[in-house]
Amino acid sequence: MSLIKDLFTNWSVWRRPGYFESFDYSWGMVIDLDRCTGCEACVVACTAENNLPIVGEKRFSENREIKWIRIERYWSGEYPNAKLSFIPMLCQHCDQAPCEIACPVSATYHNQDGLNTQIYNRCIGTRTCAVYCPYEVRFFNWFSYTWDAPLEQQLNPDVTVREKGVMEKCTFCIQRIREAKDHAKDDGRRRLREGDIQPACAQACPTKAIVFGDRNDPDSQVAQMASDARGYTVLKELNTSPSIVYLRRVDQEHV
Amino acid sequence: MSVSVREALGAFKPAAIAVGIALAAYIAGWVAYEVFFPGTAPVQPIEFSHVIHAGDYQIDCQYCHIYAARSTTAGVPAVEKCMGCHKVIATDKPEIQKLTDYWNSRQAIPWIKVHDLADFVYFPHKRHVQAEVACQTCHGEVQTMARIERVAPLSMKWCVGCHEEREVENGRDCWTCHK
Amino acid sequence: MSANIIGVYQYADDLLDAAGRLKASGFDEIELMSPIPLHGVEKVLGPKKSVLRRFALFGAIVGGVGGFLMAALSAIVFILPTSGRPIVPWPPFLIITFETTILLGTLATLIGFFFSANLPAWKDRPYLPAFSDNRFGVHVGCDEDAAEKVEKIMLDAGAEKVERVKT
Amino acid sequence: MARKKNPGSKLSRREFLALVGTGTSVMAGAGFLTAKFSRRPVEQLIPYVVPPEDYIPGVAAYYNTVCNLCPAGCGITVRIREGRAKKIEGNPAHPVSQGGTCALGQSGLQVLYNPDRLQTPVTRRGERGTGDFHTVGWNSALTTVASHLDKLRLANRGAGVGLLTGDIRGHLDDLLIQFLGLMGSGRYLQYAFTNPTNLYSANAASFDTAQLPYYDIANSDFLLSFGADFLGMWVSPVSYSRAYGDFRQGRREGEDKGPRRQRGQLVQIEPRMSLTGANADIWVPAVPGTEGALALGIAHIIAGGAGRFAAALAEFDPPRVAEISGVEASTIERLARSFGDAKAPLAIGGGGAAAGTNGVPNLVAINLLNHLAGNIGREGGVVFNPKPAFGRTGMQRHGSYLDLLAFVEEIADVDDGVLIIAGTNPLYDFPGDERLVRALQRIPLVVGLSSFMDETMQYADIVLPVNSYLEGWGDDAPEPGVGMRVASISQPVVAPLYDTMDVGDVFIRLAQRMDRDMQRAMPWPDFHAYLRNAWRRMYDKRRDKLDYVDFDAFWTAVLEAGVWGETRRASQRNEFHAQVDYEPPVHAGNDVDYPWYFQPFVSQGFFDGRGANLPWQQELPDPMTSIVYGSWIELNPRTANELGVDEGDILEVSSPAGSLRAPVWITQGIRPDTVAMPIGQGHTSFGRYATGRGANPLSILSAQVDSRTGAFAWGATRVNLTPTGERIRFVKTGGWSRTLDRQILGPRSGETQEGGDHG
Amino acid sequence: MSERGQPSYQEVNDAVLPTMTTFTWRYWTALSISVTVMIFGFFAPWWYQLFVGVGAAGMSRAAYWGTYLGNFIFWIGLSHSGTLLSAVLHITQSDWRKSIYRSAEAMTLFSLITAAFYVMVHLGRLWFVHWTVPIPNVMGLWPNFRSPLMFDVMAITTYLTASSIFIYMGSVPDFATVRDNATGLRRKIYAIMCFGWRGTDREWHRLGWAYTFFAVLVIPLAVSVHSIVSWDFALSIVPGLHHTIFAPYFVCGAIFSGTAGIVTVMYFLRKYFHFERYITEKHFNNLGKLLLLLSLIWSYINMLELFTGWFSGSSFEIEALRFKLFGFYAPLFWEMIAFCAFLPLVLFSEKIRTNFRLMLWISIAINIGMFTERFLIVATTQPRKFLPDAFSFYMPSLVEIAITIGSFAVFTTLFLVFVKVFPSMSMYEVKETLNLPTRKGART
Repeated sequence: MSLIKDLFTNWSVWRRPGYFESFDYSWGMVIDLDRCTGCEACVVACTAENNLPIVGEKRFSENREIKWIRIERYWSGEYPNAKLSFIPMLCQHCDQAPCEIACPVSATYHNQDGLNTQIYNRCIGTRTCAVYCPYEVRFFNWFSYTWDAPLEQQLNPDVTVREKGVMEKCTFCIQRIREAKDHAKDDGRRRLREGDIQPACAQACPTKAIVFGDRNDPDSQVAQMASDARGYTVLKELNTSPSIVYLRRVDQEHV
Repeated sequence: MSVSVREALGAFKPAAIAVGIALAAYIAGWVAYEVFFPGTAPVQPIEFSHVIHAGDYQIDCQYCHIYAARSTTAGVPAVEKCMGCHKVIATDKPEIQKLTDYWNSRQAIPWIKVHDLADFVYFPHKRHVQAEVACQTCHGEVQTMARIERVAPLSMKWCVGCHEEREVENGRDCWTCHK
Repeated sequence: MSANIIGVYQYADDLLDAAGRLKASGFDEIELMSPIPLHGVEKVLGPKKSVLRRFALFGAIVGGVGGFLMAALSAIVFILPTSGRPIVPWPPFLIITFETTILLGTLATLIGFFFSANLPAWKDRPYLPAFSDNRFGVHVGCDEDAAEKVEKIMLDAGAEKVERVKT
Repeated sequence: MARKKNPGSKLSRREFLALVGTGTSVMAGAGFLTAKFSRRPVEQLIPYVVPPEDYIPGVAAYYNTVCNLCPAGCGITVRIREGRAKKIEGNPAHPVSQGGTCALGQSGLQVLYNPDRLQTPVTRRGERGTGDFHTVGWNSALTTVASHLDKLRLANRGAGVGLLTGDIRGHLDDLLIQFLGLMGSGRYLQYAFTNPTNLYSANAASFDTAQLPYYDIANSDFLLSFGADFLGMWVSPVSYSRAYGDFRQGRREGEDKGPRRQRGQLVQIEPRMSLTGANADIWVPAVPGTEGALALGIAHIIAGGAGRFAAALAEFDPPRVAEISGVEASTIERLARSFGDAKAPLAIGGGGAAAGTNGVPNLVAINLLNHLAGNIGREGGVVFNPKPAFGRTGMQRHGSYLDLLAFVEEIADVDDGVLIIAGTNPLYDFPGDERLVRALQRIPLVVGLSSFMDETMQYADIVLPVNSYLEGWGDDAPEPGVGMRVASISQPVVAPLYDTMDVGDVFIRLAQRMDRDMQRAMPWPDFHAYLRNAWRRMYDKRRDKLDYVDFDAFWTAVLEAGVWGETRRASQRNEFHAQVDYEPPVHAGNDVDYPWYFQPFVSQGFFDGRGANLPWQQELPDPMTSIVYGSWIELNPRTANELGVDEGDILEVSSPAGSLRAPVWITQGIRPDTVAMPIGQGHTSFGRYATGRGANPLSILSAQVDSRTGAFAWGATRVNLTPTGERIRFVKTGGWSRTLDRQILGPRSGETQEGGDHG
Repeated sequence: MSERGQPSYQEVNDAVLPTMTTFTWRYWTALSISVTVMIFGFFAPWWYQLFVGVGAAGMSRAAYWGTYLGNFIFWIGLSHSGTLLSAVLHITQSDWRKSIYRSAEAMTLFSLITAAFYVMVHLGRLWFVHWTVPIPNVMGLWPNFRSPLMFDVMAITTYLTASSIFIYMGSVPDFATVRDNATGLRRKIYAIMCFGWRGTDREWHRLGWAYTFFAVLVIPLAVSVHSIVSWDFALSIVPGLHHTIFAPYFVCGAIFSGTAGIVTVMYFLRKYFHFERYITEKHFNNLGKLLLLLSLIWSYINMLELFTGWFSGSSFEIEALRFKLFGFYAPLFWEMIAFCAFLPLVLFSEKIRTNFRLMLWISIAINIGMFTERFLIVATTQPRKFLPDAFSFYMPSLVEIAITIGSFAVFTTLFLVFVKVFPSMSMYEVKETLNLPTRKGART
């Protein structure tokens, strides 16, 4: 009953979109494409951190690979003026994520940290979220994957190994965020500080092209870099409000 | 001539009774298993009694479960820890002799996990101990249990209910407990 | 009440005729049985009112309100924001509301039907198998002493045969 | 329950009761069993018998050590949980990696946990090369080797023992020299075809220091790279990638950043677009091997006919250089102007430019550019490293291709020669040259020290399994450094998984099984003790300068940090005294029968092939093509047209030395007269993930060498291509590689997104 | 029913009742074939897929939805024949409906069941499907009613419930007839199934009302069901799916394919159950007209979709369109246009509309076309979304093909069982269309 009362007294609140602006943190990334060299260290780092399976050649050839972060490559021009551009593509943690609405069992939703979550054990595998995702960064466990012994000893105990039929995707290394919060609490801090957290990709990046931080904090590096003139978000016309801002690669034709 | 359902239903009586008996037998078998082999209180390799240790001698939980305040796991005491006392105490008891055998053969005791959370659950003992949640809240009155028994359902609703009651920060966020 | 008399007719207009006469003779417990729905029964036996529509309406309203509340409350009971949409957005929840309206409306109508049609027949009721085929029948429940009168009226109206059934 | 009488049934009462009884018990049993099997399997809690010190389950520990997967020597931090290595990160305190890692470095865990690791010593049973081995104990394996060595030594024929290793630096190197010295042998060679032998040689010729200088890319503002894929796997990829980031966009906020300067510009000169070429502002496809001419052409314009080299440069006017290199004269002039105008220009050479028969002259010509720019020893230029804290420089250690061949053949010629091979796989790296295999076959005893049964180990008589770099002790003085003296320690981060030993331990144990003199000369219980001892000597030398209570404190601090360094810089040198001349490249095969230049390239994931057994690397899309699990041959669309082939068509690639088959990948990033192929696949024996996958381009190379150093010239072969009519579908991640005008790479420059938004 | 040769009540019974009790060798053959195909084509591959994972199907990255969902829409579409049509015609008091509606409704029910099977086949973790059901649970967590998939769950559940009730309630008087003509156990079963129906004036009156209520409730429901199915797709932002026209497009296509399905079933009932006197040219003629109308609407909407996609000038839409019209699956697209837009135009001719055999082939062709449409919706849009680097390709695997074939066997099996359990033609309603036997009538 109190719930019904609550519903009516707070009717306008429940009806107000855009609640995420009041979230504790709003984790975001800035990826400087002028620094990114496409070396793919981030890809392996992510694989190692998040227990991504080794799917094998056959399944890879069927497009069943699982790479939470991948490097997309786009050519422009013809030989000899050909140009190749790289762009790391990972879950954009959209504030208005098309995927979240799709899940019938709320396995994916937006949490207090402004993260687009994926709760593996809740997933029933309708794959709707992946269809709705314009960035193609959600991956499905078409099979239960195994590791040749003793490779399984490397698996990160902080991350669940997903079974067949489960959707997965970049979590911004939630296990690291959780650990950092835990340490902050141990130190008696309420809030995390800039630099407490680095996702595996950002940490591995040899050129430091990936910067991670809290977009809610105006002094943070991400917040400042996001306002760079080169900043843009991919597929902005879809109005998904991604948490990842890319800094355009500088085209310097006249050297 | 007359018509109704009852007469027809009567024809199915033997079938219904047979199905009923079968179902009852099935349920009885199920219940019997739960009664004779309770999953909540399995038989341990050594009849370790918390009544003696935690109850009678009032040994603090964290004296043996040493990691509880520091780590996600509370930690089962190493065999060395047990032997710390039982080299001298109660060495004549058969259960202690079992312990001594493990110690002498340098083997770990294969305790059976009673409070077994699913692999996708992240449960830090540390946070709960530091928040001064009594061990008994989740583990029951351990000091009165001769054999450890799972009292709490350890279901999600139960966890979240407590989080709610205590107004835990982000206590309802899935990623607080799932990994 | 102790006598149950059934009259069997080959023609529908005979049946209605018989029913009219029985009604006129003061018998209230008259049931007509036919292989198809008969029109014009109300003219003979008086108008029928059924509670069916109330069941349907009630079911639909309960379904509608309940459906919306189910959607809204289950969203509030465990708030999981999605896609920047409201927690209780009405357009999608109206779809749920619509579906539950129909669902409960249908189920209530079904219950209403059983309720108002006196089905299922738990107790034995007078009947002849020919009524599902090509014969029409009338059943009158009356006192033992009125039985002969009833049989007479039935036969007068052109009954093929008249039977007394035990229940 | 049971009815007394069942009217419709013909069952007797007894039968009926029996039936009911059976049915009931069967159902009850079924219920019992369902309950049993529907319950989650019991999990056990296994405590330690005696818990290790400082161990908390559920809490991660971090250990610093050194990556050993390429010669760069990056410092890494390994995350350990419950005694198992979980993740490798760059060590932020280490000046080489500065917290970053490369893709290959991340995969180091799969070296440790590789399912195909050798777990026990094995000895050969069948013919050499057949892979027929059986396991033996350490004791018998070591005794066999030790007795053999002992016999030779006592007969004063110890010189017949040779040691062939990969890139070994630091005190292990000293230990091996000592061991061989005690044997009375000087036969010790380090070989890997990726060793920058020509670069050492060219630097020796140009500046009199045979070392790899530190190219200060971060502080340069115009970088002219001749074939050096420094963002790929060239010399020290992590360090240079880090520098590249700063070169482009300055230091990150929050770090100590210098004055914000102009974005650095990168020009990459190479026939096939490498990862660095893809990131360059201008990619200049020059004819393979003519980079030197191009450098001289640029120097010609910069020098403007004046100075010491005027005469030598006179003939390299743009039109002539354009003719040689296939680069337009206007481009050359533009590059020269930009190079000359830049505040801190820098030229580096490597990769294909150094892999021709004229590698050294090419690199000398490139050094000349640096000299003309006056950037030697300056910030943003070529910075020379001080002498390493210990060990020898690469020039002293490395042997060239010809050296290796001579080395092995000499041992084969000795009676009872023994060859010990550790950490190198020349049979994979080698060109299609039968001489090495023939020589190996003649050596009576070949001992291999390896973690994997690779191609070379197939020819060994005894293979001793060694620790992976995450299980053993070691130290390292990275080369190139970062302009100052750096030393790092690698320590075991996990207990050895199998019955394996450090390379150093193997030699100490061998000595202990030999005669008294050897035992006395190598008295340490294990390599760890040796290492600690060596560092104690280092500490004793500097005791006054160092701020530690005693050696133990120093040692603990170094282990904790993983790195120790001194900010000592080398003296600046700006003399350039080499003869400048251009030597045209010589390619094996004439241009009629073999119309295409063949450029194998070191691939990002596999380095020289050693990464091919790591499943993460096999599943890592190639940065340029996104292909995984295979090799390919890169063709310009024009070439493909000419041959009438399409993507995935399999070509027969034949050179004077052999032939192989590879599928076609059509790319805009290669010259029409050149074809390229990645190195790394085509292993015949390297574990389940690598064996029999793709083709090895090195196997069809002619045995061309640099005319001065004898280094293997792997970019100096020509090939012919014949379509086979077969076809495969590439396994890759990428779909289409054009943006179709979609706003993916951002609005065009000069436009902000708000302006370009059409949604 | 025409006066000429009008059957008597008794003849109606005699025409229908034997179809339930006579088992010809033809029936047994058909049943055993369809059961075999169902087991080995549907359940065995499904079991295999449950065992290894959905990877047994041909779906992959980008093409996360495949044949299963295509088939799902197809079967949901097919289900729009019966209940909707029956209800509409009931409300509009079109008497010609009465001889065909029972089998049409059965089609609805069985295609819905088949469609529901596809939802399950599609799921990655079938064993947790109960999480989509709004019931209190130990997690304290409810389904997400904002998801179009939950609309689907609700809609299909409602539709399935309503349809079952609709067909069952309509059959109750006929069950009584069966009861009265049967003996032994069969009689007892039907006695229960008809609830002790006697056909009293009260029962008829209530049934009439209830039936009308059902009809009224079912019509908007049926429209909503396929709209909701279309929203599964249209609520995504996938180019080629994100169209506002999708709901009417789906509904129209659904009725189109459903009506064609009725024609097919009608043909077979008429042929094998000898319902020539009850299913006549009039039925084929009327349904032919309906098919023609629906085909025209369908073509119009299709044109709209293509036109707006092309005219938008958006790179996404144009690429999606290009792939659909000229890509790998283009032959299928043009086959669909031929079968669903052009072929039905011949129905302008009454001669063709009343030619049973031609109508059969046309109806089958239309359903092949509609099946293709559903396949194309999933196969051509998802592999070509937004990022060209992630473009891929979808090709059904053997498991998917087997399950597709098997699902037709599921439907057929259910239908074959149905004709022996239910009177496949509504006896009492057919009787209603006949002249009421009156003494007056007998005299004239």
